[in-house]
Amino acid sequence: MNEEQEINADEVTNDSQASEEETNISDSTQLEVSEFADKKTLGFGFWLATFWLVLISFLAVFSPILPFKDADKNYIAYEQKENPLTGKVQERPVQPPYAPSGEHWLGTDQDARDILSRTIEGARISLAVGALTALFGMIVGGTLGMIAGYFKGILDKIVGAIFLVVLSFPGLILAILIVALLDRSLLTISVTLGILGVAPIGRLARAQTLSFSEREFVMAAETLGAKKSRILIKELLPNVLIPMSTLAMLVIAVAIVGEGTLAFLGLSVQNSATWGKLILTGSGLSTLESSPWVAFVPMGFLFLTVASFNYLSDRIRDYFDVRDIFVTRD
Amino acid sequence: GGSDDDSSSSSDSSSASEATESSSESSASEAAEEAEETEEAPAEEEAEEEAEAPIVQDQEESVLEPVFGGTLRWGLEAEVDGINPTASALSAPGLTMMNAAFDTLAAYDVDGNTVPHLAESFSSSADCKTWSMKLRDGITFHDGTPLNTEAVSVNFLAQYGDPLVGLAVRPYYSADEPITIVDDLNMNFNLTDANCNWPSALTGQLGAIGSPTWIAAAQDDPTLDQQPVGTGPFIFESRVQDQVTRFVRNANYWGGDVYLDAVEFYPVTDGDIRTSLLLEGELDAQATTNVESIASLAENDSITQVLDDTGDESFLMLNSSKAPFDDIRARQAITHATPRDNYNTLINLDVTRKADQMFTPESPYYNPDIVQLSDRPDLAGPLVDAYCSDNPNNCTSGKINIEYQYSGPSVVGERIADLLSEGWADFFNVTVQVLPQDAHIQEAALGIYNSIGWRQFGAVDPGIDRVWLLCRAIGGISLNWPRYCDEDRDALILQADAAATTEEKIPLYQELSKMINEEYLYVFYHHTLWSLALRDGVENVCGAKTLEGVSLRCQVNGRSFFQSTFIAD
Amino acid sequence: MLHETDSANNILELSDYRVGFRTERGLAKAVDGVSLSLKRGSTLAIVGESGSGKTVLNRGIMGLLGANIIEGGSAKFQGEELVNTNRQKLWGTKMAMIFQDPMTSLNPVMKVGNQVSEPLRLHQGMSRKEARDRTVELFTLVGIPEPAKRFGEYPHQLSGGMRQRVMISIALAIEPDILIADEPTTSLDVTVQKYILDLLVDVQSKSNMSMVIITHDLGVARGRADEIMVMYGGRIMEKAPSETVFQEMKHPYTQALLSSIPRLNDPKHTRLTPIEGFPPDIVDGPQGCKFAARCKYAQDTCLTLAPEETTIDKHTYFCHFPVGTDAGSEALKSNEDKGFTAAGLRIKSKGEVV
Amino acid sequence: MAGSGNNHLRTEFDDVLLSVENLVVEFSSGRKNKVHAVSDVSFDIRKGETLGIVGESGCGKSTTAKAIVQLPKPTSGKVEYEGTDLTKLDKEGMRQKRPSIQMIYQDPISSLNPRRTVFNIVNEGTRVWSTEHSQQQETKVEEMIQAVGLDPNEARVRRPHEYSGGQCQRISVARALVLDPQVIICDEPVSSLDVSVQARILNMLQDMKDEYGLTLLFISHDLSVVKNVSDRVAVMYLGKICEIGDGDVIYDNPAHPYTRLLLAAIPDPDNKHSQNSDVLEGELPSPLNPPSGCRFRTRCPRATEKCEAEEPTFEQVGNSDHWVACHFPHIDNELDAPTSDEGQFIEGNTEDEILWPPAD
Amino acid sequence: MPKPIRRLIGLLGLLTIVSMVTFGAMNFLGDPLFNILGPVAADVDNPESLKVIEEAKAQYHLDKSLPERWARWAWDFVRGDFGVQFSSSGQPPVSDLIKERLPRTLELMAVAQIIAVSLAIPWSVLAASRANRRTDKISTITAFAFVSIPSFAMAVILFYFFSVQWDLLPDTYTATDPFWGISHDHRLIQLILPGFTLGIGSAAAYQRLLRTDLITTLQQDFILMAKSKGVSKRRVLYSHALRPSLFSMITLLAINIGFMIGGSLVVEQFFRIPGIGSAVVEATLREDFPVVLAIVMIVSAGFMVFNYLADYLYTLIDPRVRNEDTSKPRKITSMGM
Ligand SMILES: Nc1ncnc2c1ncn2[C@@H]1O[C@H](COP(=O)(O)OP(=O)(O)OP(=O)(O)O)[C@@H](O)[C@H]1O
Ligand SMILES: Nc1ncnc2c1ncn2[C@@H]1O[C@H](COP(=O)(O)OP(=O)(O)OP(=O)(O)O)[C@@H](O)[C@H]1O
Ligand SMILES: [Mg+2]
Ligand SMILES: [Mg+2]
Repeated sequence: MNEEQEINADEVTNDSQASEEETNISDSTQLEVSEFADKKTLGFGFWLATFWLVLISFLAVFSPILPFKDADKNYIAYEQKENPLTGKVQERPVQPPYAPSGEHWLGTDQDARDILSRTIEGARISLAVGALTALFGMIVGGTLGMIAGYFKGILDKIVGAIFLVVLSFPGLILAILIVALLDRSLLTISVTLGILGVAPIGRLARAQTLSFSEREFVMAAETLGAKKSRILIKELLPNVLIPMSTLAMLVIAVAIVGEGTLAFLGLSVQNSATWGKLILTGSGLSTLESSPWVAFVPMGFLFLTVASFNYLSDRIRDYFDVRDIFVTRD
Repeated sequence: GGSDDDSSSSSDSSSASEATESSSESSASEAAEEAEETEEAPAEEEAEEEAEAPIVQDQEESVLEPVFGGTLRWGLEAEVDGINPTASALSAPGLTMMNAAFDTLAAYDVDGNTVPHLAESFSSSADCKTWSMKLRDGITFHDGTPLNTEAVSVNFLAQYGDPLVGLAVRPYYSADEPITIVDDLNMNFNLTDANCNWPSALTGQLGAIGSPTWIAAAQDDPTLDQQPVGTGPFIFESRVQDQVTRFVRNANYWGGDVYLDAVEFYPVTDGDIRTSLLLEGELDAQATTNVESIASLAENDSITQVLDDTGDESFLMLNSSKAPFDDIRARQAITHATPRDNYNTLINLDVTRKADQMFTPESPYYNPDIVQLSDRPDLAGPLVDAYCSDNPNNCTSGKINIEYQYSGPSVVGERIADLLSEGWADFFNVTVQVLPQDAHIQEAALGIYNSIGWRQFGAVDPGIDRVWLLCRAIGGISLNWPRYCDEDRDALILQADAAATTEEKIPLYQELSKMINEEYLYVFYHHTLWSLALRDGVENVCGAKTLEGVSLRCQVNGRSFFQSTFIAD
Repeated sequence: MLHETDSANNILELSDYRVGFRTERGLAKAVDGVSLSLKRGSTLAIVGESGSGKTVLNRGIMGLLGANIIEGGSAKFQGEELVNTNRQKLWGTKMAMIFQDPMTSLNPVMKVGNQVSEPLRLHQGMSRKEARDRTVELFTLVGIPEPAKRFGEYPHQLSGGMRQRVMISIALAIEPDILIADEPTTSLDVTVQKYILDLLVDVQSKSNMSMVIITHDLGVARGRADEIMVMYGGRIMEKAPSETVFQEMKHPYTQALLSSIPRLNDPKHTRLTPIEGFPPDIVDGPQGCKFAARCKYAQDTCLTLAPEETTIDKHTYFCHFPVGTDAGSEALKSNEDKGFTAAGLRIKSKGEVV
Repeated sequence: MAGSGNNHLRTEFDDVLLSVENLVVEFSSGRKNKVHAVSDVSFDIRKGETLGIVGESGCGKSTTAKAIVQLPKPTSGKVEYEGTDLTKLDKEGMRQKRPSIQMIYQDPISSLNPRRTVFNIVNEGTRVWSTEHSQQQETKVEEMIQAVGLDPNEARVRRPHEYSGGQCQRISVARALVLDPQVIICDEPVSSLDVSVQARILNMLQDMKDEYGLTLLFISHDLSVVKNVSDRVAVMYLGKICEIGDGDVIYDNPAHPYTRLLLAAIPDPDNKHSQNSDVLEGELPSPLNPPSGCRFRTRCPRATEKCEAEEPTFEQVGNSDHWVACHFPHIDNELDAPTSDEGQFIEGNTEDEILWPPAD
Repeated sequence: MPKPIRRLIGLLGLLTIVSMVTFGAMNFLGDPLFNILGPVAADVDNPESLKVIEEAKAQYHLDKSLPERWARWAWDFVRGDFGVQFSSSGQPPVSDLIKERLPRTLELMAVAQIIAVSLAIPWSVLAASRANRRTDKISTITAFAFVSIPSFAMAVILFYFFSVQWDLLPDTYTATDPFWGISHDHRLIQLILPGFTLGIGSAAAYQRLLRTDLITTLQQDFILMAKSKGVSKRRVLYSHALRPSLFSMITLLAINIGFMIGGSLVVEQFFRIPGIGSAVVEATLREDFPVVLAIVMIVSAGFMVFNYLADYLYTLIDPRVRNEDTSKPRKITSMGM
């Protein structure tokens, strides 16, 4: 040991030797439980959630070339049966929905369509809505928020007021208004939900920018002579991006729920199976009574996806120690 | 008119013109059935019968002794925004409530003949252009105003002048002097065209007479539309919109004893829920076209259903005044592409009967030669190609761009839209639009639509259905929803109106059906099956009679009379 | 011996007292075998670098560390064994604590007066009025101006020094047998710090309670404590009456600590002598002397063998080659000659680290 | 103390690198209120000199430092660097000057961008100032990282949170030095560090200063530290300087009552002032509404009506580099110091020093 | 000007902007005339209709400019006149509709929030006092699951189990009972499921916030201080730790209450409660803009008022806020609809 140390000592300065040692030692010397909790690992749940999201995204993207049943085809089965009204026995269609079976793993809906296929079809819409919404919110809200938070002054006041107005506007009503009066295309719905995401993301970006711009490293960059634009992009953006993207994940979750809510009110993307629509279709009293799977299968998918996004967001927030609390509501 | 939607979650037949309903004569109907049977080859008979078995259940009078008392709780499929026959566009639920508070001047008897009801008698001039009506004496409205010709004229003029209801009135009466008051009880109606079956026009909304005082007041204060005052068996008591509208017994009803203490109408838009409320005894009766409900009620012994599918037809309606359906090739193509079999299997559980025309096979006017070529996508392709090469602007990637509207939101509506779009997908790019019912009807009336789910025709007297077809019905707002004008067809209709007997009318209406079929304006799905479902103990719904003792037709598109009903338990 | 078992006279007796935290990496031995005894009415100052286990030691004694710990050895309070027992009954009656940051250790949503009178009412059965009067009295005692008015104020309305005085009056309200003050002045300005420390010493001497003052600043301890204990890596390095530590320290760590801080009496630009290296890992620490890796005196024995306790008079230390002894001087000299210590630390003559 | 006047400025020297004259910084607070954070502060620093500023928390030390680099621009006053008044420069002009005046901050963690690698952080200055990326610059950055005692290769992959506080402070120093600055402003660079680490950083600063010929402005609330590193010391109270001059002189003979009280409170084991029995009364007044006249008068044992009415200006104490702004300074100490009860601590009595560190 | 008044004025300004935006958007989105008169509005060839159109234009000031119309509307609104409904038969005042429907929504909201808060507090205290132990982990997972279930799904789930499967609660939801009527028992039963549907999600959200805050609080020195003063565990939890931990939860509560007027819409729809939520859906679809406008204003005002109230609640809970010298409560970024 002695020898080794000596050789080392010749090569590197004492301090860098020390530095090696030091980084091995956890530098947590405060008496705080949180310091010692396993927050720097993402945990099993994180990977589980990621796995689910990757799986569902994979299925959604590649569903056209995967060997699933045709989501739009009516797989009607027939049998000899008595007409309840005329009393005659005849070849009559078995009344769908059909329960889960080898043929239809997760059953069919009232129109004898394969629920698994339709749910995966629904994932396409839901994920697309989620992604577009988050993208819109990040780009518009993030840009506005960061500019407001960094340049402050009148710009900040104006942007802040805009955010406040949007926030105090009942979101779902706004969504219904726009969707009811324009059209029910994927884009309209995404943009509408995206508008709702702009204010929270923007406010977060603003707050984060504001608090980071008060941190000394920003001042340090300024004393180095960095221009504002450079500071904004090089110093602030990387810091704002993580909280923003964790919020964006929640925005995705909220957008998926929002789409579902709209669908539940009969206002979602037309001509496509969306999760909300599938749940709505199955949630009538008689369908629920006789064939709960029609509603519960898409609900399960929706739940897992929303929960995964929520959980990921939560874990990442913990991991990067983002202090803001995000709250979703619907 | 109305939506195609069989679910009860949207209300169906509606609009001003619902006021005009009529009947087919049952004698004629029987005759036709016989004729049909003799014509058919015996070998084919069974199959034919199986597919086309009539599902009309006979109405019965109660054998029990009527008892007084009780409240009848009636489930409606939707709330209405007013119950004023002169101003509101009454849909099926509206007409149901109307029957509690108002009486119509005429009504259909069990055989489908028009008989005087609130009026004492009708008589026409020889050319069937002037009709005289005599009112019964001594009838008063709930507010004490006497029923006289003055009152009727106030009603008539209010309807005539109403921008919407007037559409079903103005074109058919002389513009100078539509009515002439003779004395307190006698008056004349002056028609523009000969119509030997005119009183049937007074069996619906247009025949319902409200108190003139109330009508005048309601014109100033439209909120009074919610508080009807008529001559009917029940007097309006209270109304909480979307919850309950309550009428109480009219002790001085001119038509005799009224047994129930009160009738309450509960709008419950979800068919499942309404049915379940009925099964649980929370409701006593409902009318529905929801096939699932009908099937499940049929299996329940404690429910009696009065079924009838001779009423209106459900179909897809095309707007011939707007591209692309101004081109018959597009209309033909969509007819061929429509998956009617799937529709009937999935939406109607194959319980209802497929329709090709507005008459059921039992009708004397039924034209057995007419076949609508749906479910034939093979025929659609060439037509679409041809259309698109002529009108590239209305096509995208070789498919015709169309819009499909239905009234909602409704689960069944959504399912139908999915099903249809799926069937059309190879030839059409479909944009689906859901509209609340009133907007839905408005857009139809204004012709701002491509294709729309709808329900109408099948009036007991087919003459009534002319309002949907005549060229003169086309205007800024139009009841000729497809905005299709054919003068030959008009001539045919007027000829049928002027005909006095069924025999004269048969070839005319058969020809009319053929013309409609060839114009491809309506893609018929099925004959709407109406069910009046009553829980055990609700008795004698079908026992209403005129003062003269003629039994009235119990169910017309889901509505009935309340004066004879009593609750036995 | 460091811990004369004079139970009658000793309020606190620790023997091989240990506290470990269960962590992911293993057991973090924050306090690793501490033995000491504290006389009734005397004051002990515990000094050491950050992370040396001062706080853990004291909270361990109080039983305020939560469930995640493993306690070992023995700790007797007034003759009663504390280790692995529930110490709740001592709280608010026999023991009192004062924390480092007076802002965070006062409940921000309670009036300061109520925070002081709470133990009075809970444990001494005083009525609201009595408790209030007593509180005002205590406020006067610790030099809070306008005590009656302050009673109804919230912590944030007070300055740091005032808050710390409130903390002291809470401690006094309990009338404890022992008062533990964990870095009571670190967050305060020097001028306030002096006042608070003097106040503490003043009340302690008046009420004859025992006191433990924790600090990382040797200067604070001087003149205010009867004894000073220097801790490092969870262990005691040296313990002696106050002046002895300054005058005749035996442990190289104590020496190093003192020479690493700038001194007022040094002329400007006096080069400092830092302690090289970093504190030991408490999970997977060194075998021998904890300080060996950073010690100029370190020899091979130091790396393998933990030093035994040496007690001369009231002066106790744990070192193989104590400062000022022959062994020590020799060890240093040999290291200087070699140019590095047994742990590989490079030094140049005169004890300066390269 | 509230000293005003510029008597103490050393205009006679031509190697004054940075000179601050009548610096005022006010922050608006609420509607009409103003925080008088720094009021009429003047001092100068000669090339290669270290000026230390001490004072209680909130007295305006950091604000002064920031005002020098114009972040934010001071409310009024002059900040002259190499003859240029920085307050008069436009944005770009100031930007051009920035590399010459660098700062090191109190919180080593918060002054480094947590999302960038340490190498990147140190490299930022060269990136900002050079249009293209050259190998030469990289080498310089590496050298600098090595100079502060860190491994450049590790620095390429590690982020600040992977380093300890002391190491982070080294990174800050490297970052500041990369641009070859003339002046470095250190705002409490060691306050958040443990005692043993503190010594290392102080030594390193001294080494860097010697090696690169730096001029330092050193801010701290720890008087021992300030005394150790500084050539001159300025004592601040509530936004004003009350005493300024050679460090050793001031520590030996504090003339201002506040300086005396401050010194007395230092918990240094061998503090010769600790016997001073005056106590600092009351609380620090609010900078929102500072007292008239001498700002220290509300807590000063010597205060009279004059102090309330009239603001003292800087006067020289004796002949040495020692200036005080007080109507009633403790000048007599300097004249007959040994007679006081502090006599035993007077220089020359080196008993303690023999023991500290003990001779081997 | 005192701060509360300044804030109030700010809120009013905000409300004004909201109303202008909504007012403008609605006129931009649809022709009000069409909405008042229905198809007649397009029937310009017919002199009868034309007359009606002219009359309506005059009656509703549609011949005036947009700003003037907004000003008239605002003036009426301030005086409590919300205008009339655009419905094809009659124009009953909007206030009738609101009067009829708002109480139902408020009742639902109150039930839901009472459920939510009374679940959340003991739940959080339990979890926080056992932080990171099994009880806490399970409750955290549960809370996570509940916040991830959208209210429409929650409605279906609760309904399926409690009404359909186990038959414990009615499976038919009709708000046909008179609201304040005699059959109030029945009404309450009808509120159980909708109340829980809204309440459970909120409870879980509150739990997540309150638990985190409680854990943070419980780590603070003043909790140790309280313990070392000999305060009992229960008392430490409820009277020392709870109060300073309520910040985030109150913020969310305010946001929730403010928004639930609009947010209960799905639940109202599902359980057929003719409240303000279902009114706004119907009105939107029918383009009954005065109703939508009135409801938007009510919801926005509710949102703002409750946020305003929350700020006052803070000052009750935390004296630091009163003097505004605290670090603000933790930032809550609320995302939702
Ligand atoms: N809850 C804990 N879990 C694990 N290790 C802990 C915990 N609390 C403290 N430690 C460790 O115990 C050791 C001693 O910590 P302690 O707080 O007693 O030091 P200290 O001497 O009080 O330092 P300071 O001067 O910084 O207050 C440290 O290494 C610390 O990391
Ligand atoms: N941006 C600001 N806005 C308002 N007031 C400020 C601002 N920055 C500083 N102040 C105030 O100015 C005064 C001086 O602050 P400054 O940070 O310069 O003190 P300091 O001497 O550096 O104190 P510390 O030792 O605590 O760092 C303080 O009262 C502070 O509250
Ligand atoms: Mg500690
Ligand atoms: Mg500072």
